[in-house]
Amino acid sequence: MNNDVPDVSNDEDKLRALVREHTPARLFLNGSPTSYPTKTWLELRADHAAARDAVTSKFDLSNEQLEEFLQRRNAVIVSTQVPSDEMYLARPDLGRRLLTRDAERLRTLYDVEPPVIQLSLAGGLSASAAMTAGPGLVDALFDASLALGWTTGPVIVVERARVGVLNDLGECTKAQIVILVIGERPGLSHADSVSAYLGYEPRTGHTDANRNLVSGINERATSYEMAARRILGIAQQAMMAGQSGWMIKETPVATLPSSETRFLDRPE
Amino acid sequence: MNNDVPDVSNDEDKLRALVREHTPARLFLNGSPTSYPTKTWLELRADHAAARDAVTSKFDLSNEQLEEFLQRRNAVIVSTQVPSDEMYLARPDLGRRLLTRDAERLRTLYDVEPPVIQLSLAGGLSASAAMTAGPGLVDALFDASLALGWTTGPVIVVERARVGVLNDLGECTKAQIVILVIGERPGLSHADSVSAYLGYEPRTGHTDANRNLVSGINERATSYEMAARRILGIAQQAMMAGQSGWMIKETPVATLPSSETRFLDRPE
Amino acid sequence: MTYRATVRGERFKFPDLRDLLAKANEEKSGDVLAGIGARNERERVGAKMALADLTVADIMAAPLIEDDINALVEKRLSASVADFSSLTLGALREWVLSPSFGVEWSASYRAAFSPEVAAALAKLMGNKDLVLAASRLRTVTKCRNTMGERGTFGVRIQPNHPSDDVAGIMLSAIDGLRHGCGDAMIGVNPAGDSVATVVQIIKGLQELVRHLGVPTQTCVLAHASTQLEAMRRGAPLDLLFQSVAGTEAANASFGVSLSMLAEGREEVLEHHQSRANEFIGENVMYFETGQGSALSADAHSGVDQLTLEARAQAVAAAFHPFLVNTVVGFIGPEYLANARQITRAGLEDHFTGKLQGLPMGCDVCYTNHVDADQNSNDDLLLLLAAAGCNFVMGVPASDDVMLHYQSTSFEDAAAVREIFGTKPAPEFSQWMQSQGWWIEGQPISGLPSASDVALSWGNS
Amino acid sequence: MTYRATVRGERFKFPDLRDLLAKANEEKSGDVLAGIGARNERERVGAKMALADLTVADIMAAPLIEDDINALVEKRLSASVADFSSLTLGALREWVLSPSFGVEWSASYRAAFSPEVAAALAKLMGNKDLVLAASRLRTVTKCRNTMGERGTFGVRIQPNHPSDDVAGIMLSAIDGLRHGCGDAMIGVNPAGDSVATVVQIIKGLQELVRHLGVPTQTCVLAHASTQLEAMRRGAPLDLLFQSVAGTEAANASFGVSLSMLAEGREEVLEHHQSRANEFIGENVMYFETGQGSALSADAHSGVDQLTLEARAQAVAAAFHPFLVNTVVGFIGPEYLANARQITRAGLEDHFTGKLQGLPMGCDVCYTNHVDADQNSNDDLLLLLAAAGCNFVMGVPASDDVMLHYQSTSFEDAAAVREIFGTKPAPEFSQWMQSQGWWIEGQPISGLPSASDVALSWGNS
Ligand code: B12
Ligand code: B12
Repeated sequence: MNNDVPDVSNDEDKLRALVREHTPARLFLNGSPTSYPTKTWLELRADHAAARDAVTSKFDLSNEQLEEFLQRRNAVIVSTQVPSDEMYLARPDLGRRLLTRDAERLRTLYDVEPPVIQLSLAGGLSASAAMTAGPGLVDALFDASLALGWTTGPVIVVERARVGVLNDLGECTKAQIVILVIGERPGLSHADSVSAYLGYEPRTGHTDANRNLVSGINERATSYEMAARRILGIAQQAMMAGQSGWMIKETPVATLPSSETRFLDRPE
Repeated sequence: MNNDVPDVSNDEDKLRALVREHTPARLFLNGSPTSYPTKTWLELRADHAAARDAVTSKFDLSNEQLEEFLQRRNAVIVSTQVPSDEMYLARPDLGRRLLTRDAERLRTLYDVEPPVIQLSLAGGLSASAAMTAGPGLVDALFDASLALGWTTGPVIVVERARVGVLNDLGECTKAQIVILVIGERPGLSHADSVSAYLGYEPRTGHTDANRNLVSGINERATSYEMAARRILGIAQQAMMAGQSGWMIKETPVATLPSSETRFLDRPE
Repeated sequence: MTYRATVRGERFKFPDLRDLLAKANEEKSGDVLAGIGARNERERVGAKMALADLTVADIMAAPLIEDDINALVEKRLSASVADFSSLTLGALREWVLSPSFGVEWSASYRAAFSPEVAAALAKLMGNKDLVLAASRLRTVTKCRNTMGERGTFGVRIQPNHPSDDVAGIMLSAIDGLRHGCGDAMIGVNPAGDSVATVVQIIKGLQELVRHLGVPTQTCVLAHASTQLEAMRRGAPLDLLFQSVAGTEAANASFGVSLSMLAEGREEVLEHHQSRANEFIGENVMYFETGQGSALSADAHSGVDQLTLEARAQAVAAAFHPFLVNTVVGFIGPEYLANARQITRAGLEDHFTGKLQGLPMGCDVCYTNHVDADQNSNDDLLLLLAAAGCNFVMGVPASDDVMLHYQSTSFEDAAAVREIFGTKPAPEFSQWMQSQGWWIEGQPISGLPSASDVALSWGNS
Repeated sequence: MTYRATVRGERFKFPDLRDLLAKANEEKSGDVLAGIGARNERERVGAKMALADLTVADIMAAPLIEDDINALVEKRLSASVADFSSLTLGALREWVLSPSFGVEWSASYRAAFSPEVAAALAKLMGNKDLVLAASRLRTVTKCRNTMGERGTFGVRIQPNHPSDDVAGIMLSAIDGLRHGCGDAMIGVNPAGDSVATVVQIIKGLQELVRHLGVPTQTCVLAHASTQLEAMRRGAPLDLLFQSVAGTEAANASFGVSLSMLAEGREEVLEHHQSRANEFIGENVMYFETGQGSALSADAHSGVDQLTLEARAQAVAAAFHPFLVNTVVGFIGPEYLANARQITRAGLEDHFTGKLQGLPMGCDVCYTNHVDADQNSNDDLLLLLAAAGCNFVMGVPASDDVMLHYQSTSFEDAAAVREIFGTKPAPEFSQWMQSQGWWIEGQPISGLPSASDVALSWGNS
């Protein structure tokens, strides 16, 4: 065993490269064993200040890029019952319910023929992430669905939504699969990831036990095409099983090979 | 020494009586040595809730008793530069300065003949204490000054004041001695004490080093007459010395004998 | 039944036990969100007063929620020698806070506290009382090593990775081991839920542990069903993990049931038979809990989140866990609004868990959307160390790059051990000694070489 | 000179050192009140970054305030072997946080830290770092007993009375002794300022101490000039107390000056000669400080309150004090707005004081007009115990019936000793043993009899 004992090393660069290649985690800090080096401590403080800002970023529909996307996708914009951005964090219960009049609107819109796949987008806990990664992922999901021959409704954008809003979306659209792309809570290292939550025929009363997801989607980590393939892979399994949820396990085929992982340096 | 060792006692009542006679402190709790009995713990929680309420009590000039007092004393009501009750705690600096127009008003009022003693009253950190104990103490100070042949101006009531406002009061009234009766911060056991702070010819630039005070004045602890005697005793010393402040020590003569101390049971 | 109290002349009424328990709880945004919290401090004190006068029997008389957790609790209590049902909670609190209680609890009363009573007692204690009472209670468990002895302080290495890169996970784990962390376990939350990924990570961890000869256990925190499937496909599973909540409905929303957990445990024990020489005990479960999860699943039945946390712990208690972890600030401000509420909740959870006989650890943590920071996190970490917490997390630089929140770091854990003079699990301490990585309990200065690091998990 | 920093692309500018130091401070309402605090977290981080890059020499180059405290500090520093003026604060921080620092500090660097540097270092540390660094530093002092040894935790009994009833004071003191408190001192804040009252209280305390043979020191916290006058009138003075602040002007507003303190100390030392057999050392001063006092006296000169606190400590350091006490939450929300700010300030004050070589204690406390409560007070108490604080207060049920605020109680202090396994001062521990009031460090259960209590201070 003793030949494996790490030694004081002259090849710090090699170690750093190894770390950088494989993980965004802050490793081998080389300070005192019980406190961070000053530089790391300051970085963590700066990153926390930035992450706090990301939480309060607004889901801005008039943002240029987003606007183009919304027009292109012919998006329908609805809202949950959360009355203001300020109350979003405090009222997850209201964030799971569509405004009655918006629910009605959707019902009317979807009265004729329910789509196989319904795509939706929400700011969630990081509006900036949803605005950055959302359009690309939704586009990729759209294209991939098309390629699989699945019909899709117009993209629904839900303001101030929580994951549980899937149920109302399912009730209103009657789609076989509803996918909600939503901003994940911002992390200290980056605040630009979305998750895609998915439900098979979501209905009132469904819980997280009836849902699946793919998390941590952002351009640094994976291509949107690959992410879309994984999500629709799960959708396919759900269709075959006639249900979604914990009993459905993502199949290895769709799993992102770890060699595709890439991490950029943190901005200084 | 060993015969003094306290023993497990059958005369708890005697001990409790001894404590009650001599101090409002919560002694000999008889719980575990490292935690309070449940009853005490609950009492402390209740008292804290009540003390928090006392802090936010308002100095209400339309309060019936206070109104009667203000009329009888022909009181002048002025305010410091603190713009609202809500900002009182956060801005002690403004609480030490009179509003310019109120300062002008006082200057005009006192232009003719400066009094020997100027009495003033403020809510301070416990408006309810100032409203309960303030009028009685000011009346006693008034009567005692009269008896000593000292002239007094009309009582000045200062809204949202700190002790440092003594300087502006001195500048405006030119009184030889300015006395400010002010609500002390509320305690856990009671929230009804005022202090009387006093300055000899207070002027801009004076600090606490130039002031004296008598603290802890309330009806349970002492009569207003006795408190007034102590305060005017200090005033007399200051007049003789031509200055007030730390170099003036209250003389034993005026000291309240401890036998006069009384404590009522805390309300349950 | 209506409960009443008078606080300095003001009268308060509490329509039922649920309401009384909720109003007696310290302020939590989750109870406010659920519409059951006290309206002001006076009402809170009133509720505490009324609660202190109830007897244990009063509390036990009517279950707050009729679900499968009750049956579990009753089974547990009936097996114990509990005889304090006629005590008021106020008197029981005094007993629990008396110096001799720890000893009596160890001998006879470990299984005597229902979750409702444990939670109610916490509501009658200050933070110091919660720390003091818990510091007298120790729960020792065994799997591949021994956790929880007095004088020890364990650390789970949490080497998470945003896309489950096994090499990235190994690098994080090695950095943790270098700091003397990892005695509680090396436990990875996988980003994905595929069985193949889980198999791959478990195998990777086992290779590392075997290669270095670390006397510790590994765990991959996918859904229990995924872990079991991985085990069936040949992954060497040490601990079976599952998040649990305080109501049957909330557990259902997590996709778990009591029977699933019981069967899972049996299956793991059987699997361990095939690796018999690796284990020194039969504590094979790892649970995570945390205030707010039931409400977040809309499955709280109007019961306050501290009581529900204690109920979640009662679920854990039924399966002889190796470790139980309250992930206290994990979800967000809708359940614990700020540092003060997180700190309080951490101390409460630790106390109620210990009182129910659990090997309690705590993920001392906060998210970026809550009003807290690393300073307040430091505070709770130190308070829990004083309270005798069994273990905490070791996350690289406290920054979980997958779960997106901040916990405690390798450096934090090492500092706590120095400040409190505590040590890793005995087997792990011995292993550290034998490695030469440490001199007098401190890692040797400087960095390991890249090739040595790569070698550590047999990847050269 | 202008200082600059860039945080994630955003640029910040700090016009001078005062501004930089203020902006680098953690959030305090007092700095906001003074108009010098950081406007947001990003600016605060920017200031910390710029500060970390300054050298110690940069800090020492231009004094922040030109007053008599500078001269005092320079004298102190010039006598030390300090040789780290070329280090950046970032590097100095790393040294101070390294495991070997405590030993080096004990040997050579106790008197090497200027208050500005000590405060600046605190601004570059998290709460855990403040606790860890301080826990490695011990300052031992002697008067009538020995305070500050590792493994000890002292308690001042604070038996205040709203109208200085000596019997009431004695009863409180006896209850404290019964809990093993009072080794740091029995120290009364008198309600009045008359010399006669002060004489009476000092004599009463001395009688109690002599009668029971307690190896401790007494103190009456009137203005220093009042205490000295009382001593001249025959009161047996053990410790001379004074509140001190961080600027000459603020001290003047307290009615004190450095020369007054120096002369007072000489006078007390002389007085002790006449009672030579009672003393084992020449630490005869007791100081209290606390963030915000200079600003409250409008004498802060635009300097932040942590730096000024460190300057107040530098004043104390010049007079070889027996004990120094930061009364951290005493004044009110205008200086420390809430529990989080009080907690942070308590840990900062303790660290900067220890680093400057002081026997630091802390009155862990809060007023009723601040957003804090006994739970947050418990937290800070436990954190400071972990940090190796020399002593805390013992106030009956934490409720000071004269000063109107809440501190820590006899029970709190006793609990801390149990949790941390610490003991009273050695002479005091021995005395406890010899008394039979305690069995194995716990007071005998039940209450003393009224007549025994009355006898204790010779009042039958
Ligand atoms: C917060 C969180 C939780 C919280 C959720 C409570 C809450 N109100 O948020 C708690 C602690 C309860 C939780 C539990 C679990 N979680 Co979780 N969780 C997260 C986390 C860290 C953030 C989620 C987020 O930001 N959501 C966005 C906001 C806008 O959503 P929201 O509406 O406010 O909250 C909902 C979602 O968070 C959702 N949710 C959270 N976790 C999970 C897991 C599954 C499988 C589903 C369907 C939904 C779900 O539940 C909330 C209420 O509806 C993610 C990691 C990440 N980077 O995203 C992991 C994550 C989503 N969880 C995960 C897992 C595995 C679980 C568990 C199954 C673990 C277990 N073995 O029991 C359980 C049970 C989940 C269930 N079926 O309900 C995995 C999912 C892996 C996958 N691809 O399937 C993730 C990616 C990370 C991980 N490995 O732990 N989780
Ligand atoms: C808070 C307080 C302080 C704070 C004041 C800072 C502040 N912003 O409040 C600090 C810690 C700095 C302080 C210091 C001292 N205090 Co003081 N303090 C108090 C306390 C607890 C509350 C005062 C209060 O509620 N004021 C009401 C509000 C509305 O006033 P404010 O404008 O907000 O604040 C001013 C007053 O508090 C004033 N003040 C506070 N203490 C003293 C003491 C003296 C002698 C004077 C003239 C003014 C003064 O200073 C503040 C700024 O102007 C009282 C006890 C009590 N029950 O009242 C003791 C008390 C007033 N202090 C007392 C003493 C002795 C002192 C010291 C002299 C102790 C010493 N040996 O150094 C010092 C120096 C005082 C000075 N000359 O400046 C005694 C006075 C005894 C007497 N009858 O003369 C009291 C009664 C209690 C005690 N024994 O400690 N104190």
